[in-house]
Amino acid sequence: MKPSKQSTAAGLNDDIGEAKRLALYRSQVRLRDAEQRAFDLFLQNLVKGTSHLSLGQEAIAAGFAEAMEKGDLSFCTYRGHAHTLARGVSVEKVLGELMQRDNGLMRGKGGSMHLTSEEHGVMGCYAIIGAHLPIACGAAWRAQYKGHKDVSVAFFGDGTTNIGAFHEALNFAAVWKLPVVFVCENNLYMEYTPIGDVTAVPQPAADRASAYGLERILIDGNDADIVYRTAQKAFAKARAGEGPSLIECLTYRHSGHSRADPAKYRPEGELEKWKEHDPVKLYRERLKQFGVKEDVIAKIESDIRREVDEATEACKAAPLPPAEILTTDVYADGGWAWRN
Amino acid sequence: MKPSKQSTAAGLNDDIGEAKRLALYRSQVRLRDAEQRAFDLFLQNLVKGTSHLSLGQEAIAAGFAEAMEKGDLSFCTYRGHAHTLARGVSVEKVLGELMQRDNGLMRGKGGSMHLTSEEHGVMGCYAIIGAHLPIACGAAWRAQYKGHKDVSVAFFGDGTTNIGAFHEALNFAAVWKLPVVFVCENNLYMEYTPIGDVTAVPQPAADRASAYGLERILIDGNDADIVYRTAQKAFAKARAGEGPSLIECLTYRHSGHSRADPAKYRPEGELEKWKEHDPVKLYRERLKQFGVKEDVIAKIESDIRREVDEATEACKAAPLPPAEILTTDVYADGGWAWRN
Amino acid sequence: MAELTYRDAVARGIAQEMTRDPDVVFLGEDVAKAGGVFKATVGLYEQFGPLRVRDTPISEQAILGAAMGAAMTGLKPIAEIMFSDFIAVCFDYIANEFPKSRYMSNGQTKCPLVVRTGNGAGSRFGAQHSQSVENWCMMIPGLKVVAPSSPVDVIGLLAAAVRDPDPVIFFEHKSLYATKGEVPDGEIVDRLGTAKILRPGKDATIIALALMVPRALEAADILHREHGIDAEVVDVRSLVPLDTQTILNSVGRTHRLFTVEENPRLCGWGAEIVSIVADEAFYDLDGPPVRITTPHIPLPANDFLEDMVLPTVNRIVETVKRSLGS
Amino acid sequence: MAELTYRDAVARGIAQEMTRDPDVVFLGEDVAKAGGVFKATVGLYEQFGPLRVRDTPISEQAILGAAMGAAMTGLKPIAEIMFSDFIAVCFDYIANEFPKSRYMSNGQTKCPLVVRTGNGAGSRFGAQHSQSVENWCMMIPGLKVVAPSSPVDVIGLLAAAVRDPDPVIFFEHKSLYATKGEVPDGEIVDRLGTAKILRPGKDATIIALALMVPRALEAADILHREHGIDAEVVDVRSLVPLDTQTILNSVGRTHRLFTVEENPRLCGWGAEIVSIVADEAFYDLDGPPVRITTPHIPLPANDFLEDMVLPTVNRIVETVKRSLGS
Ligand SMILES: Cc1ncc(C[n+]2csc(CCOP(=O)(O)OP(=O)(O)O)c2C)c(N)n1
Ligand SMILES: Cc1ncc(C[n+]2csc(CCOP(=O)(O)OP(=O)(O)O)c2C)c(N)n1
Ligand SMILES: [Mg+2]
Ligand SMILES: [Mg+2]
Repeated sequence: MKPSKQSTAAGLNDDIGEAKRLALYRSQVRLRDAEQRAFDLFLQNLVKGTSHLSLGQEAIAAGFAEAMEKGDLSFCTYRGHAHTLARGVSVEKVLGELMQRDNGLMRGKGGSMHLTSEEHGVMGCYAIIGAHLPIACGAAWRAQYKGHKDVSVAFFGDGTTNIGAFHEALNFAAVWKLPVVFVCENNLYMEYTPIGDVTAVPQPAADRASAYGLERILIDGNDADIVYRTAQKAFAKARAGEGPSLIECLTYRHSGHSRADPAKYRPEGELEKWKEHDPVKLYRERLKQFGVKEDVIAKIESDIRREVDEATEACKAAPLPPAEILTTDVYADGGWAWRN
Repeated sequence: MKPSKQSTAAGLNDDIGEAKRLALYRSQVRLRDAEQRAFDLFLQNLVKGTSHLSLGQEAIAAGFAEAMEKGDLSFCTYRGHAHTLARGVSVEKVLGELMQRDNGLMRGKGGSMHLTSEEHGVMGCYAIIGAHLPIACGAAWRAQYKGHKDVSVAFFGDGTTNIGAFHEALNFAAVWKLPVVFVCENNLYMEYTPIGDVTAVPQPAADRASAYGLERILIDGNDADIVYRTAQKAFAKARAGEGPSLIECLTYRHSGHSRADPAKYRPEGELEKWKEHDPVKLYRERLKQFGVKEDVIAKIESDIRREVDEATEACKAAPLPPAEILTTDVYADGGWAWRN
Repeated sequence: MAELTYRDAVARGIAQEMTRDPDVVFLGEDVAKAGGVFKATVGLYEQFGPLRVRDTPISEQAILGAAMGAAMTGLKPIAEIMFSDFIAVCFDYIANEFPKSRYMSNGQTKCPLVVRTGNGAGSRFGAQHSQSVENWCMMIPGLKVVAPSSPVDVIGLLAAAVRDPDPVIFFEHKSLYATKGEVPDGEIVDRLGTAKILRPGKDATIIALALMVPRALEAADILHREHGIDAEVVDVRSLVPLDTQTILNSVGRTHRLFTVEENPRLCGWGAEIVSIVADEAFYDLDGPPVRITTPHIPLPANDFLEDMVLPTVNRIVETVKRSLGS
Repeated sequence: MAELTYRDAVARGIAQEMTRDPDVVFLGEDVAKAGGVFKATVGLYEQFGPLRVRDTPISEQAILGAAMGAAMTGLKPIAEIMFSDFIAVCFDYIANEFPKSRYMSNGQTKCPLVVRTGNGAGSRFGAQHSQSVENWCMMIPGLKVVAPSSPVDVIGLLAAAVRDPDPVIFFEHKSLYATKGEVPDGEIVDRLGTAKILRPGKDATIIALALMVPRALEAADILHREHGIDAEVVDVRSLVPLDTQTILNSVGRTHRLFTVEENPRLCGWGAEIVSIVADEAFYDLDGPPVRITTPHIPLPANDFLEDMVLPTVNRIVETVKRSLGS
């Protein structure tokens, strides 16, 4: 768990290490490109239903996922593409689900808001605000009860801090000292309303940590290194049996809330300001500071491009799901029979 | 609103004044005797259903009610007899409801957990934990919207601070700057479980005030003077348009949670310790310190005794409600027709 | 007379009532400055100002609780719950508070409020954003429950709901927002508890609600044109109060009953209507009453699966045809 | 064989399953050290210890959410919701999370849990603590819903529920806790989805659930003794899965159907059963199917009013007698 300290070309103290750092960049570029592609496909009318992009918020998904070990569990929201991809789910399976094809992660049955890949530790994306925070507590309770060492992580937005389930989950986790980490991605808005207009404290999560006996943690969510280090600390605490953490990550979404939203409610210049603090751009510069060569970076980028392109083609070619799946898997016997 | 300062026989600085002080005592004795009688009637099998006594917690109900003006609104829990009486509802109507007679406050339709007397500002007792906190916000919103000067007050227990509605109401009230006062009566237990076993912070309400941008207020809830002064301050703030307050009052219930509960879960000596800090006893001594004569006190006590005795007789003699009321007042037209 | 979308009818209905009565106030998530996520309340904030049209936190319990407290004390709030599925997070107010306070208080407590909510499938939003949950409310004593199928009914029934002294849950169908209809000028006020016969017929009664109404009408046309079956189509509009007389009279004439329900089958409103008709008009029935419903499963996101699962025009036609043995 | 109360059967059923499977855990408010407010779980904390039997804060959403997360990842939780009315404060888990996760995930997510809850009237607790809310759950696709009427069924169906791989909502009737019945020694495991004919008869089928079962049986006795009507009494036991075959077969023999429901009328389980029978066994019916329900009103606290409002033995007798024209 202890990060190895390495010296770099620039002489910077590198507690993270080049391998991890490249992985963090790779992951962020992958999330960025895959979601950019999702947006393009939406413009081509190939993405059905709704979809909620994390463009601009990639450092959080990448930083936490890179700090997780196999077996750690992610519980996400409708804005869950990035977290799902970051745990290693293929771009094809995610885009396939957005396009509601048979090759999608859930063969089109769940849709973009409910990405789930238990084999990757993605325990579902939840579309009712706050619902998954108590659910993550339950998974953590299982780990505690069984003596497993995995951590459950719940990701959610700033707006989610105002719903009752947030409060119940935080108190419950603290009282039972559960190995669960609550990650608030504060992107300044609920759907279209600024979080400050509807919240009693300036920092919706951090300013409430003390209400659950927890440390106040507020970080730059656009810096993957900071996110990664913070995640590591919280996971170590959880694995040591010292209970939950609540982490507020400051960030910004570049696009609207969902595909229907042109985000006209933003004050002028806000997006531009945040784009200067773009996590992918920032991290590319970071790599260079640490002496990573341009061709290494370019190779990562082109590899990702290829993965996303291939995934896109595979999805376009993929069939629709067969009609039979309409009534499968309502119950554990595979069917839907509510009567004899 | 400014308390008049008077000098007393003992030379104490009396910011409350004798009239108010006698009223505070009178109210506490009345709540005590009425509820003691409710308990006796329960032992005689004359109280039906459940009932939740506030024996030991009278200073809170009395202190707040004495600080309220006509038009201020109380929203209470199933443990609401004391608050209802304190707003001036007759003992007969309350006991009548507990006995589910036709002379009861709601003619037996609501029962002991739902006492309501809108003409006295008792806007209902609510039996689902936390439900009335948002409702009180709504009443306060009406006052704000209409420019009325009344304050809405929600009373609830320590255990209630862990349910989602508490969190939503507090945030909502703070954001909208509503003239509402949240009063947590911390009697150390939810039903049978000590509050400390299930709460992440030592003071379930006070330690959470900051999560809503509010001042931390923790007071001795067994001292009616302290309660009264705290209430006055919070009401003044609300009326001035400066928003909500959250007040945690430390207290203890002398009896079990409800009539079914012998309260065996208490550690030995706890009840005895708190009985030494009995609000009625304490306040009787306070009166004497302020030079009130024993015969004045005795007269108050015997007047109350008479009211309670007469109420008891009236209730015993009261008929059951007529069967017709079974289907009245489901809808505003007075009836229950869901079809033509 | 003008053509109006169902979506715009919502804003017009609210505006009509807010203009009439200064005690009508409106709150919900993103409803004010942004005009609502379905754009059904655009312009109200500008017209009525920030004190009457208010954005809230994501706190559905606070929204409904606050609406109730305001209603109890003199306002006539309209509260929006963005998607009807979210009624599940504030169901205590729907099930235990709104509908019981008047009764428990022996008539003291009033609760004149309206909860508007986007109901139903068709947007490929998946299982947690597409449900038809009107039966979640119909089954609770003390509520009134309304679900209009056309722009003019949106205005008229919304006005009736706002003026009604009881709590009304008002289901707007998301897949109808873009549909259009003729709407007369001036004030429109309808009556709760009244079903409408939209197409008279003599061979069968088809009862439908919301999005199922245009489908039932289309099915009736096909049944008539292609199969010589003359079906009467009743838009039930108001589940509570329920206009049982119109239904029973219709069945008395046609002798056959079909319900078309978008909700999953078990305990849907159609079951209630069938049980009333089977009890009170048993001897009028010439054959089994049949319910056409969404099967009892969660809703899939995929568009063609979603289209399969809801009652279709074709399923209505086939079911009626087969049942009538033609 | 021993006589056991329905209350003690709950603890015995839980203990049986906790002994069998270390993954069975139990949580709820005041359930552990205090043994539950209905004293239905006394002794479990002592027997299974503080890691398996846990007291929670007053946080129903956390209770059900935690149960779900634990169930998804390998435990078999039993969660108590003290009074079934409180399902309204955690209804999102019941309506949107438990029942949809497996479907939405295309079969990946499992949810083997049991929610036990005290249901029903008779304790004079008033409108917010006395409801029969089994239809709140029956109407949700993806749940299973059980409501036993006797101690032996409590144990057997609870065991079946715990062993079932799907989410089961288990309704215990508060007014049955004190009732007694013979219970065999040793392990008892029943099957969900099976109704029981408790009294065979040939003149009418009376279908009842939970507290209404003993009333239906008593009514059948009176009908037989005093009116020569031989009624078959079916304890439906499991609303989902629903044993429609037993019901349809019974009606096929008796030709008349009565349901006895404690829930308020609209959209009760009886409506669903009537709609199934009216559709699939219409020509078996010799007369209208009749529902005997609590009227569609909130529940009064007063004892004699509460006794009036629930279906009584007398109301069942009179309704069946009148309908059969005797
Ligand atoms: C209970 C509930 N209420 C409302 C919504 C509608 N809704 C979906 S996303 C959203 C905003 C959430 O904001 P935040 O938590 O900040 O997350 P973000 O979308 O910014 O990532 C809202 C209100 C919902 N899905 N569930
Ligand atoms: C939502 C909900 N959950 C549980 C209960 C059952 N219940 C009634 S009173 C109570 C304890 C409340 O404790 P507290 O808030 O401290 O108030 P107190 O009774 O001590 O005055 C509980 C759990 C309820 N009425 N509503
Ligand atoms: Mg946000
Ligand atoms: Mg308490």
